[in-house]
Amino acid sequence: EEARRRQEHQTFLIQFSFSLCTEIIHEVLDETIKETATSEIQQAVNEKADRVAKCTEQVCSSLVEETLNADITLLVEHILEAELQRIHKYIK
Amino acid sequence: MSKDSQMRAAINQKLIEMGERERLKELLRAKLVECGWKDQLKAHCKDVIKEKGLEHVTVEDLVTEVTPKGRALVPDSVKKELLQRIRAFLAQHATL
Amino acid sequence: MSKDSQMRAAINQKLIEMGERERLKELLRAKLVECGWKDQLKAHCKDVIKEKGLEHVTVEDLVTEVTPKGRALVPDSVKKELLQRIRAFLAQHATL
Repeated sequence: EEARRRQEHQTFLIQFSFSLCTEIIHEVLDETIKETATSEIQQAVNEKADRVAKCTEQVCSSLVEETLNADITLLVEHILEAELQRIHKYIK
Repeated sequence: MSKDSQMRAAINQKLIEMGERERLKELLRAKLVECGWKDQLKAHCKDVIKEKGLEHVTVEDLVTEVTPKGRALVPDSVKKELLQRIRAFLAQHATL
Repeated sequence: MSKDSQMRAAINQKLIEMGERERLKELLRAKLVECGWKDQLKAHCKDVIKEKGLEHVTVEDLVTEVTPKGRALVPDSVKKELLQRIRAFLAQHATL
């Protein structure tokens, strides 16, 4: 009877060990997967926000640059034209 | 309550009381980092986000998507080591 | 195409599509007049012409000569206002 009881207990412990092992693995995996998914999404959101901010600044700079280049050329042309006319008038 | 469930409840209680359950979880977390599982999981998350587009993925979607692979990627050696440690604890506390 | 150039292209596309890019340029021009940039630059051009002599100055020379100062003279507040306006526009109109 004692041997039978001991055998039963051993079988119980083996089963218990397996089920506890599976339970702990699932628990840790679920927690870790949730944490990782949350932090990866957050990281992707932050990276995107940084990229949008950086690219917006670059677009703004190129817009300023483009406008300045065009306007400076125009301004220079007008001034040179006006100066030339002034000189012509003076010579005449 | 059957004898088995009584025993199960008693051992679980003891595992928690002695802090062993938390230690087992900590051990597993450390092993998952050590064996590269966590890096693989991160990479898989990044792939899914890239593939679906950030604006089309919620945390829940991502969890659902990566869980099967996450489970499959746990090395047998890690599972065995955990099981070994559980058995050793139970053997050491034979009165349980 | 890199992610950055894709993003810049998407922002530009949105600005052009809705006519905002032209409006922003107009706004910038108005601000440059308002803050005295145009007058300062005109005076600088005249100084250069006076210094070098009209007969020795071409449009290209003068543009090359005055552009650095022209850039430097744009007040930070004007650049900031423009950037703010682009940000507000994107927040309102674009899913990037």
